[in-house]
Amino acid sequence: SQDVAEYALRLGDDALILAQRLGWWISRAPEIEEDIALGNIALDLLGHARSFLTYAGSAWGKTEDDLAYWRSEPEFRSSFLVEQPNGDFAKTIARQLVFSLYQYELYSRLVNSADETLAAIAAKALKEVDYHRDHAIQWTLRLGDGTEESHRRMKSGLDSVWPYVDELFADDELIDRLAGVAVRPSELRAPFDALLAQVLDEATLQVPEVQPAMTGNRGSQHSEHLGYILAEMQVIAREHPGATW
Amino acid sequence: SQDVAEYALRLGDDALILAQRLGWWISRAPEIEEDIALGNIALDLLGHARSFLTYAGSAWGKTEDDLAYWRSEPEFRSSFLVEQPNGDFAKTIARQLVFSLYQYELYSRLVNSADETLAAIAAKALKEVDYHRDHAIQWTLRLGDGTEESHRRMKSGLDSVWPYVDELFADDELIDRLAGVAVRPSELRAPFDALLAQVLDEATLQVPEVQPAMTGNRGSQHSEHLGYILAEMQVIAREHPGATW
Amino acid sequence: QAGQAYFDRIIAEDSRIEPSDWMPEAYRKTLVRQISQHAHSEIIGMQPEANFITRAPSLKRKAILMAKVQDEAGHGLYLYSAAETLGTPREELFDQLLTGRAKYSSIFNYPALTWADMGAIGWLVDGAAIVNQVPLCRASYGPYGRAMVRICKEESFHQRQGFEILLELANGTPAQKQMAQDAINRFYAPALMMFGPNDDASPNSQQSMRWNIKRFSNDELRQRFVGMIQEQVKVLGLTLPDDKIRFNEETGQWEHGELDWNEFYEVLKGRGPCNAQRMERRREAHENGAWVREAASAYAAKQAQKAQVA
Amino acid sequence: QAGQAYFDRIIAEDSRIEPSDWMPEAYRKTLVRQISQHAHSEIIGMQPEANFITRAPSLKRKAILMAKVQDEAGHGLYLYSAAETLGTPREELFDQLLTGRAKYSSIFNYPALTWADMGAIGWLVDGAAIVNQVPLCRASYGPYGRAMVRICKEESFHQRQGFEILLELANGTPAQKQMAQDAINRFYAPALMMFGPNDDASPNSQQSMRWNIKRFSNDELRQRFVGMIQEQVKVLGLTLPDDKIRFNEETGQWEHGELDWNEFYEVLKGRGPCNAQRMERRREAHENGAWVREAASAYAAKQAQKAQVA
Repeated sequence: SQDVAEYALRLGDDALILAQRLGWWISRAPEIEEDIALGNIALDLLGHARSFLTYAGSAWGKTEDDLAYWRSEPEFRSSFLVEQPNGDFAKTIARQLVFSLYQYELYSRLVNSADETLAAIAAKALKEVDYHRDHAIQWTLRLGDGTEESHRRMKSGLDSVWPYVDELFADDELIDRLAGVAVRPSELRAPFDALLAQVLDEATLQVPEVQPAMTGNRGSQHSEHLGYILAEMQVIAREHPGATW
Repeated sequence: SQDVAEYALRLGDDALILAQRLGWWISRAPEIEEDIALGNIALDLLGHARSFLTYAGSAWGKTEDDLAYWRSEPEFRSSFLVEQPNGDFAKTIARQLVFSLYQYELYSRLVNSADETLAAIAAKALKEVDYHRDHAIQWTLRLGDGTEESHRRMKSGLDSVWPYVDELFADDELIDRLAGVAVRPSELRAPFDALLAQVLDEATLQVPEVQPAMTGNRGSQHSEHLGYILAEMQVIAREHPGATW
Repeated sequence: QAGQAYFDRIIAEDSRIEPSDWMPEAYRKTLVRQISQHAHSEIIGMQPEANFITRAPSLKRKAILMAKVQDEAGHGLYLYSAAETLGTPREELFDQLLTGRAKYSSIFNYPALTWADMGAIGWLVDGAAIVNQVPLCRASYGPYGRAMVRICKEESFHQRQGFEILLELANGTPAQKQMAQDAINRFYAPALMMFGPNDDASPNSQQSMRWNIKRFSNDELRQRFVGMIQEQVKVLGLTLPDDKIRFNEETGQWEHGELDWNEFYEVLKGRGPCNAQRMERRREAHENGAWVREAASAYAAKQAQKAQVA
Repeated sequence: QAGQAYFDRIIAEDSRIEPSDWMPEAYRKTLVRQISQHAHSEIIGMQPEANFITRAPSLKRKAILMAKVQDEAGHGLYLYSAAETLGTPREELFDQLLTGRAKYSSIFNYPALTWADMGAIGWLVDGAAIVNQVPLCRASYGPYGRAMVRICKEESFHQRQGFEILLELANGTPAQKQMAQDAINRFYAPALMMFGPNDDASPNSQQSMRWNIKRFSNDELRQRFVGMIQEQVKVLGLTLPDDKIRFNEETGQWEHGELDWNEFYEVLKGRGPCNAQRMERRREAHENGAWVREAASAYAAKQAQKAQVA
């Protein structure tokens, strides 16, 4: 249905935009092992994005590439969080920590969706996200409880992404209409908060005291970053309308 | 003629791409006075670009915007130097120093061109470039002879842009064909070197000992940066073919 | 006290207080707060528009936009100078901004998302600023009033450019027209809220009016603005997202639909879509520039010493 | 000497030297240099392709490209490990790269300018690498040979993907076909030069061949490669920018047009279009990552201490 497709779009766009952000790190990471690790995570997310977009597109007779390359900014459904710039490695890890904890809780419930395709995609992706989560947690510990500089940077990275956390957990009418199919974002908040607090505590960090931002609520409004992301992502495809690759 | 238009394109593209680079600084400069100063320089360069592109386009029935927004990467004639990323403020100043010294020598001879339009554009622009040159020299002195950190950064900025200096001074067949109209780039090298050496000496810096890069010689080959610059610069215009603004 | 008497007389005559004149502490504090907030707004206000400098869809528009953002930096400078005449150095004002102790206009916490926003910002945001600022040209504090004269002249230029952008879009392709309407829809209410809370929720206004800093109440200015854009939007062939706008013949005033003051206060408290981003960018620019400013002072000190020796 | 005798026998038997075995210093030095250069090439070689990860024109191609660049990082790791078995730690090899004392393959100093370059790099650059590397799977030094086996398997996968990119473009729109031909034109000669100078200008090759590190001369490998791509380019319906290519029935060898060895040496000396850029990027990544690596060691040390105490 339209609603399911719209929901799949949200899931797919978050994964796609974050993969796009993480892809930048490949060849620029602090050590080769991280070029590989961040590359892996980006690749996994891109895989999820392709599955979700393909499924969403099937409702409208569109391919994954139609949706990725030929939609304009207001048609994307990504959250502010995944659109945030990479910043330094600490900010990237902070974003990963928030997103992978959220995504793990989400997918681990989505496997029970009444929609079999969504459930199947989530089931396949869940193991990967478990690794992403572990990667983010390990680095949060290392950076938080590493050196003074790394602690300062990790704190500042968390502060920087924190305004965009609430949006991930906001319910709306689409979610109401999709009871049994979609996961209620608000239900993920408690387990997310619990694990996050535990990780930050072990990392000698605190949950940021930073105001949430009024975000787009997955509507047509995005952060100012998305335009730049899409300009780069879509430029070659759009120079060759109708071409295949 | 085609040759004159091609020559105007080179002059215009260098100014356009550098203006595009400098425009990024507005709202990000080290002090408000520099937001204004770099903005001014960018605006001047954009002005030169518009004059040269308008003139080039007149040979082909094209407007400045046709040329700026609808050419693809290999059709641009910008040099590697102006395509280089801004880096930190020191690298931007190093690029400004090289470019404004070169451009001053160039325009101060172009005012005598047999082509009246080129001469007139150069005459109007020369006073502005004199200011750009002064701005770059003053900052080179401040950074070179400021603190240890600024000295280190200024040196590293100069090293970083140095591979792309030679290209500015390379003659080619187009220049040969345009004797009396175009300025011979090779003739600008000696005065450029002399003033640069003097400035660097006063700034307690040295002329970099860095290899030149084999650049595109204003042909179809560009640095890897240009694609990103154009993706951003052209994105909105290209989303609305045929629109006016 | 002679100072107070002089001050009172100047205010009563609607004449001007100058930096060296005696003035009440509360007057000074009010002015520093207002002028520096205004300066901060110019500086933070560069960001949403700077966001389109590299992407402006024609070279002419790119040049106009660059010049405009540059003007805003200039306005910031005049205003910091005016505030400095009251004894607070720019460094300290900057620090208040960067640590979140000083505010700036909430409107800049909304994102600039499309090229049409450059039009809406010019037309509505600069338009509201002008309505606010024209009376400030007669503010009792001399340096502030004079800065305002200069700024208003440029702002009205900016407003016209913004209107032109929208006019071009409104007469353009359907996508362009849609983009223009969408930008107006997003900026209309925040622009109206630029005049501040309703009069009954704005107790400080009274004192400012007694001091001849402020000349009209928030609601008066807002109504004047609504009347103005209501006429202008017809020229664009577009609409304001408010079907309540009407001229009340009885009161002789313009009326508009209710505004979401809850949102206003949310944004004011730091929860707008871009508050965090704007502050982060400003802080980054300031921190990344620290070594440059240090180098400039070190160099200046060296030069001064050389000059002394010579 | 027993060590030398064992070494000579192993080489004579075309069997394998292992890390704990005695080996001549010159053999060790040659291997460290060759293996680390190869490792550096994998790491620097990530850059031209990474340049298109964010811009890949389809999601499938984006995934394939990401995986490929990631594989190259993996190859770099295997090879640094192989070099470490010879007693030189990765840190030191990195340092040689960053200070310009160690080389990497010159081909990566050419820019990747269009999407078609992703095809040309896969087909020609990985193709040349495979022709070079397949004989290295039998290299006399065990860890090197074994690393090569693994790498070659992945490289041949990459080459096929590169060929597929070109095939898709060659059968695409005229602009795509043109892009593919242009990429081949730019990468053909540099790819041929990947095999190193002509045999008469390559004196070290002889010793490497005696040690069973190298199995074929530069020219032999180059000719084999030319023969191979000469056939494959026909499938693409494109051409190689060299009308001198022919099979010499007399010598039984492929011949190609003359190469611009002057350019080769220029690039080798650091004057290619991207030498400076590649090194700057690598240095920046290394420097920007310093605090991260320090944090990781500090954390590891703390954990080790805790484990000891517990």
